[in-house]
Amino acid sequence: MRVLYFAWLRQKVGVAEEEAAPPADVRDVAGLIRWLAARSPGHAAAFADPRQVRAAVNQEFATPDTPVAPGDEVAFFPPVTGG
Amino acid sequence: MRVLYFAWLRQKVGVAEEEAAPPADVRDVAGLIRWLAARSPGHAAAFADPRQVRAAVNQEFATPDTPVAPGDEVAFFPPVTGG
Amino acid sequence: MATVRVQEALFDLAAETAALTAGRSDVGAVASFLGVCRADDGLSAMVLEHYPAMTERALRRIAAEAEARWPLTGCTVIHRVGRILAGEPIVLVLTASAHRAAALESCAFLIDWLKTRAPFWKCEEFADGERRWVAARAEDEAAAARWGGAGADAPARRREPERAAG
Amino acid sequence: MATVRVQEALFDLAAETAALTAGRSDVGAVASFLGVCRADDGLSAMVLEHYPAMTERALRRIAAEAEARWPLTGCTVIHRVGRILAGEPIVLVLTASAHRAAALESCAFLIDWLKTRAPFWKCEEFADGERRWVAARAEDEAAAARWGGAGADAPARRREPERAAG
Repeated sequence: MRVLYFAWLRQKVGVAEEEAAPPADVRDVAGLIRWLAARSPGHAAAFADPRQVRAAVNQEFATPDTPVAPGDEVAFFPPVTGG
Repeated sequence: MRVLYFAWLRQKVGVAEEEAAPPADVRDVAGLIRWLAARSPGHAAAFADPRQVRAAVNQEFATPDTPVAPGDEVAFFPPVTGG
Repeated sequence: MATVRVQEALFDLAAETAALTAGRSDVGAVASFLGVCRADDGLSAMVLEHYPAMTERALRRIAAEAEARWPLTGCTVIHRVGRILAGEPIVLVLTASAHRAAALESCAFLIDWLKTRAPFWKCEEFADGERRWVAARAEDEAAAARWGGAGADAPARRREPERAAG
Repeated sequence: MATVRVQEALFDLAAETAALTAGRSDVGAVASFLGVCRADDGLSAMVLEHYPAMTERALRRIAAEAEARWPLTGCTVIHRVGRILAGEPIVLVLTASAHRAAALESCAFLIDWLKTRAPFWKCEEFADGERRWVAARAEDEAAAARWGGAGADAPARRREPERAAG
């Protein structure tokens, strides 16, 4: 599974992307966040306020219950501010 | 009094402007229209359908009861179609 | 202070847009509306007639009304007159503001009001030689009326067409 | 078919407008929105980050949604990324139609949706060296929500920020 970080989530985690192989009981976006947050203090800081975090699975906006599986591209980022 | 005509009113009357000296009992736009309409068949045709006629007195949109007086510039035209 | 012009010449969209933002650091949004002469039903050109002594004054009032209603950093209205070929631009409205809502709303307001409150008349010329004065559209009155208020040119009077000058 | 581009380079407003009307006789109205980088509070530049694999797809969907809702003859969305200096343009939305309501409304729709549904993030750079990520604004969500419907990027989900990815 490829995990991408954008904007201040990237800065807090410290990398723009990483490979991740969560255990089988990580089945959705919410589970993946809990698992990633335990990886490092940087990860923990990035996911500290879930209200500020948005996700996409395979380039589609996702919700906490969106399923994730090996081979997916999962991205985490703050609410968008373009335009 | 200077009377101006625009668009198809100008074409029906046959002139773009003319001097007019209506009698003293012509006191407002409605009265002026009645008086002008009797001037020629062209004038009568121009004012035949009052719903299609708009007026301005001294470059301000006017209503039938707007007063008119010697020295005024009174314009008649169809509803505007700019933009 | 709005820029208002009535002219026969074509206008330069990029130059007019640049003029609204040049030397300013507080412009976040520029909205524009460009009206173009369509070639419907074999139309080849339009002749735009106006009432010179009144038209520019009406445009200035419409622009001042927009500036009173929205916090604009600038506003430009250019309306062409004379003969305009199919495909050519007729009118340009540009509004600039710090934020997008003011720019977008005032731009829509200006073109809606222009259509119903500024003394211009269009005569269509067709390829077969026919000439036809364009009739005012009820939906233009409705579009202008949704902005409410006592507007640039006594809209309260203009809303009673059955009485006007009758 | 909409024109959608994500690019670092500046864009040419006049050329993009001309491209929407070139060779057509059915365009009566072109509305545009130009977003510009303001120099608020000593801001000197912005860095626009995006998610390349997702951003252009999101823009295409937003443009397709506009084309489905309004009878447009054309539609262009150009969003810049990378470092943008104060005073420079950030985004251009152009919509063309036979009539003005479709052009004006779809232009407002596109910029409202872009602000809340397209994966771009702005980091502000100030003259004193400070760097600050721009926070999303509740009023942008409200502006997008007024257009209703199931939009370009699952807005029904995005409207529940307290649950999203939580």
